Amino acid sequence: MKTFNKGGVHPQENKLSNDSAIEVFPLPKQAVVFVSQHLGAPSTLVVQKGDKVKVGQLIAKAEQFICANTHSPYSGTVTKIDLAADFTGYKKLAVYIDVEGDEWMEGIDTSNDIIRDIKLDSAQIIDKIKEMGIVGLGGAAFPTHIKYMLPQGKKADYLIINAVECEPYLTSDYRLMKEKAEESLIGIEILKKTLNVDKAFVGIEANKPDAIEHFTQLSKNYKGIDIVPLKTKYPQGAEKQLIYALTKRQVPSGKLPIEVGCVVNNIGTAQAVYNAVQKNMPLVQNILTLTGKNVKQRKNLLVRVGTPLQSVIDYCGGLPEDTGKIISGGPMMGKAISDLSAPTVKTTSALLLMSKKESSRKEETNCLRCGKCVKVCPMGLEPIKIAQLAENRLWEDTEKAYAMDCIECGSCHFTCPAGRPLLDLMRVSKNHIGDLRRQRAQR
Amino acid sequence: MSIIIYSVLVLVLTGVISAVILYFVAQKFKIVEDPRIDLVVEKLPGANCGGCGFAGCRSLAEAIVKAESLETLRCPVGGDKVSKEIANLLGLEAVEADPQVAVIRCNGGKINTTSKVQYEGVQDCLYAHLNMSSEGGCPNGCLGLGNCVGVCAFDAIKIDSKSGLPVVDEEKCVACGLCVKTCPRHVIELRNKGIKNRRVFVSCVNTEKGALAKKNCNVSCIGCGKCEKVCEFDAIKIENNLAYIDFNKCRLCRKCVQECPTGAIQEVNFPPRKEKSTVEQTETIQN
Amino acid sequence: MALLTVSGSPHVQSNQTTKKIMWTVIIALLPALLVSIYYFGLDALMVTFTSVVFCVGFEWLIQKFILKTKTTIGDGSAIITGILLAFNLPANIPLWIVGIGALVAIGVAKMSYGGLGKNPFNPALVGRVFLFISFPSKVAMSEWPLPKPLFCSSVSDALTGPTPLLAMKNGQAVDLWNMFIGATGGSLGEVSAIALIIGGLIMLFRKVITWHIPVSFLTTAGVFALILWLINPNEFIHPAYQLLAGGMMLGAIFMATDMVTSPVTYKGQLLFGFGCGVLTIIFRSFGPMPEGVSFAILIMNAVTPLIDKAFKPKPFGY
Amino acid sequence: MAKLDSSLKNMVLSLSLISFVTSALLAGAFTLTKDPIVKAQMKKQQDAIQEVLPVKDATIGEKVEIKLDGMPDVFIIYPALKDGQLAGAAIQTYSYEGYGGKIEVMVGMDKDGVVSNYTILSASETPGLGSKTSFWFKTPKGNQDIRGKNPAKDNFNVKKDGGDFDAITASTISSRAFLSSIRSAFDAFKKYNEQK
Amino acid sequence: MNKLKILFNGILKENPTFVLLIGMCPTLATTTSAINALGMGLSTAFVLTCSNIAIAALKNFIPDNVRIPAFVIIIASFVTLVQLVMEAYVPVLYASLGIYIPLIVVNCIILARAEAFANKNSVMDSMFDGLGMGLGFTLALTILGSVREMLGSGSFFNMKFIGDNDGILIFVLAPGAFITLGYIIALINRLSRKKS
Repeated sequence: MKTFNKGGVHPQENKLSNDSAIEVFPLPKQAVVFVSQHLGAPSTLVVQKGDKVKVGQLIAKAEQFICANTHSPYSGTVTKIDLAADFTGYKKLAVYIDVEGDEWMEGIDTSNDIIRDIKLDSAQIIDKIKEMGIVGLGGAAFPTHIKYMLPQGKKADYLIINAVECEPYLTSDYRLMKEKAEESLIGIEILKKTLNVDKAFVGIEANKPDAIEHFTQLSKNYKGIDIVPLKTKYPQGAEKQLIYALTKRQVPSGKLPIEVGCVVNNIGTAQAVYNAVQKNMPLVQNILTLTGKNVKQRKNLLVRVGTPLQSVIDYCGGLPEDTGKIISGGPMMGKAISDLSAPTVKTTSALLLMSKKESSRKEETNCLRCGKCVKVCPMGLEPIKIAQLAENRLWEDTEKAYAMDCIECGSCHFTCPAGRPLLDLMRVSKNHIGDLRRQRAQR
Repeated sequence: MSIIIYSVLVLVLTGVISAVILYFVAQKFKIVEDPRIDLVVEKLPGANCGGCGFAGCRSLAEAIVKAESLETLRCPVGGDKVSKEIANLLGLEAVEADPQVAVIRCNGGKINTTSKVQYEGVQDCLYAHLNMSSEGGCPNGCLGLGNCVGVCAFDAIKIDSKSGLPVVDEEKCVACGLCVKTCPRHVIELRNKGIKNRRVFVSCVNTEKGALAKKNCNVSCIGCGKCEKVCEFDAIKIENNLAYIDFNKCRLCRKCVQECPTGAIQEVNFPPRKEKSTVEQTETIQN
Repeated sequence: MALLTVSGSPHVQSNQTTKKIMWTVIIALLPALLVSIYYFGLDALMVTFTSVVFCVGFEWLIQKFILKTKTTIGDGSAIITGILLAFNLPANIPLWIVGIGALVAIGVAKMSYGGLGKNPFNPALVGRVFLFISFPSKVAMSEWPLPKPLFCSSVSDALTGPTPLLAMKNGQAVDLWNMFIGATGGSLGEVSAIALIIGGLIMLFRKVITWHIPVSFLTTAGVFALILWLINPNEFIHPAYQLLAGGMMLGAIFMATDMVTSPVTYKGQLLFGFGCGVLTIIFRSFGPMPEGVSFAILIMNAVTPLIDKAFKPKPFGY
Repeated sequence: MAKLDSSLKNMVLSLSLISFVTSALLAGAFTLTKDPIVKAQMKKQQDAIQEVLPVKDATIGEKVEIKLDGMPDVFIIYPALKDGQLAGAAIQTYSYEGYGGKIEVMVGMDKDGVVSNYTILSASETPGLGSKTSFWFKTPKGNQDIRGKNPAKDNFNVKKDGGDFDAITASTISSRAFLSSIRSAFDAFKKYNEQK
Repeated sequence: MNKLKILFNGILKENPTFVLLIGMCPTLATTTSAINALGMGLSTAFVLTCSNIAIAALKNFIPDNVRIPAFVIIIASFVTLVQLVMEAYVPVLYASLGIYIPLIVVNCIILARAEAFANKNSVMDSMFDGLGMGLGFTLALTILGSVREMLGSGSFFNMKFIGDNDGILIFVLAPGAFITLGYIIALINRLSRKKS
């Protein structure tokens, strides 16, 4: 079975919500929609206080290159345009909407019919993706259309679809593959057409055999889509590792996948592209897994963007007593939430409620030099060394030790028997190196 | 006797030969370095703290020797005294500046805020800053994890265990500005030491709207503007819901301190007030 | 409800801890300890007990009163050092010497460098070599207690005789089977190859060590000894005896595999084992002393940072 | 006075003057201490000889240098004459087999070769181990004492090599070297007797 | 007052062995016993004081470019003087210090003080500096030697105090020198840090 070449760990899978089918989450009364929900330059607001909006109506426009549109996920009245706290507690510009009914913009096909015909050509598709505000749903929220506007002289050989879902607990992609496989495949077909490639690989981790089977069955109708089962190993779904596992190509340090002729997208993104291109539907909702060992009802929900996190949790039976940490995303790479009043955003794919016991860190002891972190690092770095340098604030040396190549998968921190905060230190050094580079650029 | 003659001869000859060789070698490989660099280095404090913006004292000295005016080249540690000495040495004009000291513009800490979340992980302000607003919810205030302490070469900053906030030792602080640069939240500011070391400043950097700021912290500046109105010297400006006192204009009248409804304005090194006003002030803080 | 915790990812960690690793090693050391008690009687237990008590005690005292840090004696690393130090000493050694050895092992070789994980040399080996150099008449490599029936005698009437290695150097015959099960003279823990191998398997199974160092150490030593033996069977010892005699097994399985003082990468570990093997046989065959395992491992400990530097992994994408 | 410039004249002058003065001084000192040094060395030699000789109040005869086949250096024999008769000798002997290289021993024998005493003249053996040779082989304990033993009859080797004497614990090599030097001394003494 | 300060500077604050860490070769090699250490320390102190005086007196006469050869000649002369005198009048100490006496020439304490102090200061100051540094060196060496002798041989200035016992041999050997020096320096650093 294919896999990447270096390191990797195998945390407990805990795919507890595998069997709950996708449920549609009821509309909240009031919603808070952040104006910018992507990586890059902020979007420009186009609605005003008091405006009536419909579902799918543009509320913020992308006016710069790396930027994405934001649409209203609700119909109702804009009551306020103000700062609102995101889940880290920092304030960002947001539109407050009082929800009234569920009236969609004209031209958006909300039916469940599957449209197989791809009418648009490559350039039109890119425009459509841009217009519908699609961003990468793998977590980074990078505007998708940028990936498909290939730089001069570069040609893509393969489209790679990341359906690995290597993070423990998460099941949203799995449910998507089970329930919306056809749509996703058409989405892949669309992306293939956009890139003008013959081959698309869909990497799925081997711990989802039924998804693999289901997909393989369906993909027979589509030429050039290969479903590749991958070894269950974290971080199989990391971009560079996935490309290596599927094509044996190594993305050079500091370069994008297109350097080796690959474009990578998440399976969720493919489905969103299908919705955008075939059904004219902007990215206003996504599948969110609410899970955790002590959660009463673990669910996979279809949630509109801008739903308060608290209401999602309440819907599933409320916070368990001993919750110590709430994570947006998976336990390996997700971010801890400090403010539950915050709303969901386009990339909120999971809410993981962990008990105090499960989530609290091990007691830190001295480094034993056991070398486990070096052995599990999928990027072939020496976390132990970088961490030592970072503790001594030797940022230039951490740069020489390739700290910038860290993909922050957390394998080192996961495996360390001494409980050293290796990834924390790694991130600190990456930030300081960033400062250094900025200073150098100024000179 | 012969032994004396021999030894004298051998040694003297060796001496003469080596002297001749040395002379020619020295002539050939003479290195010319501006001797003034060493003189300037001697004047500098030699802490190599980097507060001047150069890698160390010697780099600054090299720059000073080359420079034509001392305008931008100043050792913050040595202050005016060193500046004058160097100026005399090189025949340049000394640039005077008032002595400064680092102040912590945050009074939240553990006492005046209530924790809403708990931070776990590397004790590094920058890292905590990336992960959350703060334990108390203020997105601008001090995180109290002590990056400034780690960076201070003069041992002048300590984290107070009770309040969880850094405290500057005025005696030790030389205003090199490293802590100012390192603080991810820009909480620390260099201010003029002031007459008799007396200072009045707004001890808050929160730019949220008044109600929000007040919700998280008892002593935040709420941008109400009362201080701005009461100030006779036009020293106070409100910007982004935050008052700032210009230390060049402030005359230390302390009217603003009394006026501030939250107690965000700090006065340092003043003699205690008369009985009545102290009571008033504590009352306002309690409110 | 308690406060929510905020921290950077990852939010889960493996269940392996320093403590678990250390206690696994202690369990792995037990078979050899039992064998030594069987053959050397209560003296063996007494030496081991003294060594452990002194090691743990010194660590506690140093952390409490000199370094003034949190005491970490609970992690078991001092206990391991104590057992390993005892394993390297003869059963009839005066107990005060064991105390000095423990002080050197913990105080000089471990705590001086900052405690667990920071010591460049294996503390137990440093303690042993220190004693060996300091008290040559008492910890010498020539006369060691011979095995005797269980629980029968005290220190005073202990029988002494040459260890297998010395006997072989002097051309006397030794029994291979006795060496395998441990019925020979020698220091406490080194006599029984089978008990040590069992301990090694326990550690291997619990993933505390990997096979790289022991296998490359023993293979290298075996092959090198074989070459020498083929060149001159009269002067050099048969490789089978080389592998079973002296501290070879103890060194390869418990000493060289010490995480702290061995290289980090697999390739580095292979080279480390190779170096240990070659040096051991060189010291044994050409050196003035019959044994060389401790010195070989200590020298390779010193080289470890260099090996780590030479064998650092190649980053992905370069 | 200001410091002199580094001109050629100054440099040569100053260096040669300093050389001149110091060398003159040293040469003077050397002449003055020459005799005491020789005396001190002589005294050391004499003391060693007197210490090891088998008979007291003997006159020391003319020293004789003996060369043995296969041995690099000469052995020096100081015959002890009592009433004009050879009563024994002090033999300055050596061995290169020591742990730290050469060891030099002064050993006393009576005319038959019975060892009376010895002293180590120079050795660089390990302190505390090999350096124990200076007293080990004259301590009456176990099979250590070589005094009264005769290399003609007794086997001057360590037990480990099948000899009669206990080696110093943990320094077999130094013991071997020492005993070998005594054997050589006996050979040299034998040759001296034959030559006579 | 000033002179006293210079004197104590060398003994305590800038002790050459424990603080400046110069002159390590004799420090490690000759401190196997307290008496050897004392002898070495005093000889060094003598040479240091004399050379400091001489160099301070001659400093204006020596051009900069030949100062090192000149210093070395002066230092070497004093060392040779010490060597000759020692060999003549204290042959026992000479024998045990052996090759280390000539090594005083390249002991960097002496050249360092000549270069750093005597070359810039008056004769009197230089004398006190030399004396202070020399005494500091002697003190350090004696401490080191005493500790090593006590631990290694169980004696103090050759007076045995634990009877027949061997002592911890490693302290007489080279590694013991490093270990002892390391821990003494650690101790001194700790004490001085506590003071400040």
